[in-house]
Amino acid sequence: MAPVIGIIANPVSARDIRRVVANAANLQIADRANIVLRVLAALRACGVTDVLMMPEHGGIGRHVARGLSRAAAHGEAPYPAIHPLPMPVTGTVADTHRAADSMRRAGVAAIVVLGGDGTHRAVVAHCGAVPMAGISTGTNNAFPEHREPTITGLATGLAVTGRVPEHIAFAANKRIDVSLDGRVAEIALVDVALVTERYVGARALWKPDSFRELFVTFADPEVIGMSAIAGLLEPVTREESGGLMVRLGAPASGTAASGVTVLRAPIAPGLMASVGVADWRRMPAGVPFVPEVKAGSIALDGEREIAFSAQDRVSLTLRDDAFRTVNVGGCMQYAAQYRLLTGAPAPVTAEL
Amino acid sequence: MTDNPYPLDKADLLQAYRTMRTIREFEERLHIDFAKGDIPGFVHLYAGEEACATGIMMHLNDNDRIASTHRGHGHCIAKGVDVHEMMAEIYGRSTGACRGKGGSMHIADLSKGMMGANGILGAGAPLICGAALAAKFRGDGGVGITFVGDGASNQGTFLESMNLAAVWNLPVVFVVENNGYAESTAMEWAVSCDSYIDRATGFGLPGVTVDGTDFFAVHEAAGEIIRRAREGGGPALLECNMVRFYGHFEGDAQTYRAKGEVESLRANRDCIKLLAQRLTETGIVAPAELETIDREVNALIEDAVRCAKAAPLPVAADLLKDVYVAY
Amino acid sequence: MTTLNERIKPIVMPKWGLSMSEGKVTGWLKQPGATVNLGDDLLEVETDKITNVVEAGEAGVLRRVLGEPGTVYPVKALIAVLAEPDVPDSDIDAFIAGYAVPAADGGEDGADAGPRYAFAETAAGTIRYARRGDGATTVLLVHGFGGDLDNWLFTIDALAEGATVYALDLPGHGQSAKALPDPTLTGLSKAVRDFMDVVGIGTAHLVGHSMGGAVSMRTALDAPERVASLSLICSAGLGREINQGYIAGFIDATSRRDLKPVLETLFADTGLVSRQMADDLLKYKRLDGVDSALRAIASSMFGNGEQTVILGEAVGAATVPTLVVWGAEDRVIPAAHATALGSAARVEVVPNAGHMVQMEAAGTVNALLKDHVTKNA
Amino acid sequence: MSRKISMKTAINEALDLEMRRDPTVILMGEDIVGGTGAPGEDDAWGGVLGVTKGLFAKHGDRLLDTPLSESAYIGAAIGAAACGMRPVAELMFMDFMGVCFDQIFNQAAKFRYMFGGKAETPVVIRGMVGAGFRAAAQHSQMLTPLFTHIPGLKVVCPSNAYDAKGLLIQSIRDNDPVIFCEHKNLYGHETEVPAESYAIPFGEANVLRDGDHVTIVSYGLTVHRAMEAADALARDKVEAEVIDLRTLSPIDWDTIIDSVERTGRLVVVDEAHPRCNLATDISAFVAQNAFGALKAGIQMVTPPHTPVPFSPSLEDLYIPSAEAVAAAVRRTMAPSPRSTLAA
Repeated sequence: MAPVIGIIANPVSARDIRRVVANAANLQIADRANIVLRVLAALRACGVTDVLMMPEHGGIGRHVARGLSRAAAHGEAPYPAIHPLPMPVTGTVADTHRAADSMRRAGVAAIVVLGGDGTHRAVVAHCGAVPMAGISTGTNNAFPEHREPTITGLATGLAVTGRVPEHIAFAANKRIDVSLDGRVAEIALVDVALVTERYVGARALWKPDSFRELFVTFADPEVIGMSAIAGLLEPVTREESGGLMVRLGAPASGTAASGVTVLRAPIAPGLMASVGVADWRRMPAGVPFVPEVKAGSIALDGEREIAFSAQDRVSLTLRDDAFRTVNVGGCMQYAAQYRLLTGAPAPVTAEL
Repeated sequence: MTDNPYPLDKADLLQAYRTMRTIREFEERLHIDFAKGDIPGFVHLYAGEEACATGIMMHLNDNDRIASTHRGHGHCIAKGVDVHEMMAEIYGRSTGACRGKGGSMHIADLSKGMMGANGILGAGAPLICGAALAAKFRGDGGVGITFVGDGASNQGTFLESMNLAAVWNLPVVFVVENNGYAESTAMEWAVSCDSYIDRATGFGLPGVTVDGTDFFAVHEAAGEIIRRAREGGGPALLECNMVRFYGHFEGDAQTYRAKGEVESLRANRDCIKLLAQRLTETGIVAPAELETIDREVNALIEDAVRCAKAAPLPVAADLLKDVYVAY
Repeated sequence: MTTLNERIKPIVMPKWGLSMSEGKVTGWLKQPGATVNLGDDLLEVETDKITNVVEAGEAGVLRRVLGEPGTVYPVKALIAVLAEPDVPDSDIDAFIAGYAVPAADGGEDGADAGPRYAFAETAAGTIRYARRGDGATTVLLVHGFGGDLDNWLFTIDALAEGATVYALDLPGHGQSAKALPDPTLTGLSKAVRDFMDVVGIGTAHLVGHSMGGAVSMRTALDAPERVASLSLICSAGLGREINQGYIAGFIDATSRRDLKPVLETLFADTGLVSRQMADDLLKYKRLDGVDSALRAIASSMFGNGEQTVILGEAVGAATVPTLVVWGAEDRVIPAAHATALGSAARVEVVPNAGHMVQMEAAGTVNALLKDHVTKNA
Repeated sequence: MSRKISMKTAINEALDLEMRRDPTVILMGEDIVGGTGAPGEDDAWGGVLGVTKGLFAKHGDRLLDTPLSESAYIGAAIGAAACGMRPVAELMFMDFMGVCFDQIFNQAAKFRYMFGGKAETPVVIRGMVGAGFRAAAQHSQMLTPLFTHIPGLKVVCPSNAYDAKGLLIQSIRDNDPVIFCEHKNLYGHETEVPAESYAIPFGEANVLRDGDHVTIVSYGLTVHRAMEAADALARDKVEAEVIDLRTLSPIDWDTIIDSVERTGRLVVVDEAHPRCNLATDISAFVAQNAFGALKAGIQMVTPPHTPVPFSPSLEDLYIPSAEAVAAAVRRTMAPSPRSTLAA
């Protein structure tokens, strides 16, 4: 039997205020379902026969089921069998947490995630050592790479069936742990921003005046969001140890005398903002940092999640090797080099 | 002394709390009095959904128009309709907002920009397109907000109105108050494309989903959407995910809901409790200040009920009045 | 071709006013063989506007009656023949056989060929008017409150036989501009003079009916050099009394049912009020601006239930030759006002006629007007 | 200044004059400009039969073409009316009201009453009515009774160009919602119409012909059938009084009753489907209020209880004819059992 794959497709990502304040995209439910079908087709082509799927009420599962039944009516079997996880649906992030947890305990070989940075973060918080293959269907998407989902599915299939060596098939990733009063309360995959707004509100960040501090696991000038600020200052790769920390200030004070530089950065899709930058430096792994901001809210991967006051003790620690992802590029290069897709897939023993 | 972390000053925060409390108290009181048989007809209660009406309406002035639904008490109160007149209307009195001619489902006050609760689901959407068109012709920056439940969002009027608003680029905000139930039918079953945002996208409107039990989330998102509309950015859709504490109408046994659902919602997703918690934990507002508001609201509703009960009923001559302006 | 026998006088369907093309004989008041004197009532003719009596224009014996009661004939169709008793029947038969009905708006009558109405752009706005005849003397007909130039339906062609006759719609009336810069008597009089300036009338014999009489008096007082004579028919401005019920009723009526009884006040014979008369007035009254114009004029001239401008004494003192004609049964302005000018005017009170005496007793009034104009030419 | 113009031109003129007079008057409807967004001329159609042609050139953006979306734009017209505008919305064929009737009868008609007199909804909904255009069952109906049934609506149906202009101007100035029914077969009919603005008050029937023998009541196209019948009857010395209702709600009961009390006979001609139409309504009212004056049973002349057929041979049978009206009059003139008894 073949390895089992988990799929977590978030139906409610990419619905936030950035569609109004920054013309961000909306990926329709039918499109998300089509992505799942594309991934399923690629997985099946690699020999995956069974997939666990997070149930949801957003309609993705219903569209996918239509695709499956249509294929069955044709007498084709292009897809693996789908097994919805037996769990209640709340329509909140708790569903993702619970699904990732269940899939980990069920021993899936990898979890394919459809969502934005927030969805991926929720999976990482509960998937333990299970590698994740991310597909961007969210707003900000600094973490999941932009790629045709069929390829992500293919790479995942090749990786979990053991045809790509593990050291090539999977990559290690960094994360930042956010501790409140000494306890890890949240994590971030890309960035942690401290802003002065002390309410979560519509979650997204689009008012640079409130930005104060930024901590990133990697700084890539090609990505969107808060980490773009760091990426445009001093690039840090996903692979190297440690990240970057940036002190931000109001751009109005961006005069020569104040020592603040004004940076124009794409902080959300279509939204170029002037951000005042006071200074920045490398953030070494494993060292807790206490932010200077005493009260405000903590935004994780671009969304306000936690409001805190002067009474709360906040610290941030970057961790290398925090979780694993499928190295899609590496898998496909390997597949090409070794002509992995030239014959019929060899049957593989299930690991469940 | 703590500085205010919120986008509203303290007076506005207290006003938001007062509005939400007033809606809640109004509805809770109707729930009790209806069960006693004091109230004719039928009523649909907004309890649990207060953050939505309040968070949106705080961005509006009397020049902005709203078209409400059958579950309209909350919208009325948040838009500034007089609570005494509302209560008198629900009691069918001549002192009511509609002089006893409309009842719970038709409370309106055009002077406040409230174009009426509506007994026909989805009917408000075309009307608000007209209100927005009028505002556009006048050039007064007015916007129109139409509320629709998750059920009525399936009405052709609602869908046609999104198209018309987009074609005419009207300053309209379509608010879907998604409480999960169309009367007794689950939204998941009844809405084909599973997403209001996708429907809006289909008409070229941006759509935003917020947690409708979080006052600040609604307030912030609505603020941006309304500002966009005022600035000529065109129509948009706002979906507020919220919870209904009572049945579709009073007397609904709600056997279609899961056991413990309502109790759990009241414990964990009560928008007023959540707001009170935020306000007090940040030290902006002292618990005693909220208690004072609670008492005042309680007294207001008590007085509204007392006045309504004491008010005269419409008389025979009123039967024939106001069918036409002139006939 | 029959030679013209001057002793045979045809009675033809009359043309009353400018729009009449046919008329219905409703009944003969003289029987065949009867002797007819000048001015005798011959028959009744009904048009779409009004029913009226055709009077004998000449004397003789009614030798033939051709017009069948209940039948509609074109204007100028032969409906009877008048002749002395000694004219042979054969001549009369030959005359009838040879009579050709001219086309209703035939080219043989030059005056009929032109436009029915004309418009003048004056300081008082657009003024509609009609012009008939081309005699040396000029007559200007001024209608009353709520009226228009068609009030002179039976007058204008009769006077045009010996004069150039103008009839106008006062501002706020008929098809003239409805905006009234000045709704007072002075303002209306000024509009009349503006009109005279534009169409090039230096001096005219003014014939005014009702309020138009007051307008004419005002004009004679303000610009005596432009008024050769005054003819005042049931005129306002000669006494206080006026039927306020008529004025208010006329202004307020919006339906035929309301308006018809009001219009009946105008005639001694209420049967003369036709559906068309009421409909035409309603069409006029519905025009934008008419209601406010009428109300403004009424409040200026007939406020508080009585006439506010009395000009009798002033006109009496002036030297302008004046004729006063009244219908004895006038129910709008009492015929008693006819004597207001005392010996300064010739006064004729016509029996069996009401406020619209110029229509109800057209022959009599036309003869009086012609006489007055001719004498003072 | 008065001249002969068609009803179509008269309607266009009324809209033009009112738009000039009052900046809150706006027009909306499907193809009322015509060609919006299409690559050809801007003002291509001016309405499907050209009724609004030329108004776009004069009033520009105050004419709004709409998507084919009656419930949205009729509702929008009503909403705008409740917010201080005076929209005139064209429902191309009144038959299309099926898809937007809620906005008309549950919203516009009820606002004032339901809101305790605090709302005014001065909207006009214009549309074509009537058969005779070979337009078949869904584009030919005389649906006036559906509207007269609803309190809060005013219903107008002119029979000629003069009335059309004055009644439309009144409709626009009126502060209640007005359904303005234009008979498509009268668009080309010409009458004398003043160039100026004028308003014909509602609730005042027009007596087109006086007569003492029988009262014929009608509206719209069948008024002309009634007049033809009256002319034919006059040749037989039967003088019919012909009443053109002009407005169906309000309706001029006084004129009808006054006339019937004089003539003692009533024929009602209605192009609407025969059940619960204006004919039945008027007959019932007269029977209840002037029974003593009646010398004969009331006659109703209506189409049969069928949809409007397509084939000319059938449609011609469907529409009430002058002959049918004259025959109905003759039935009322026949000795009635009552007069036989009296004799």
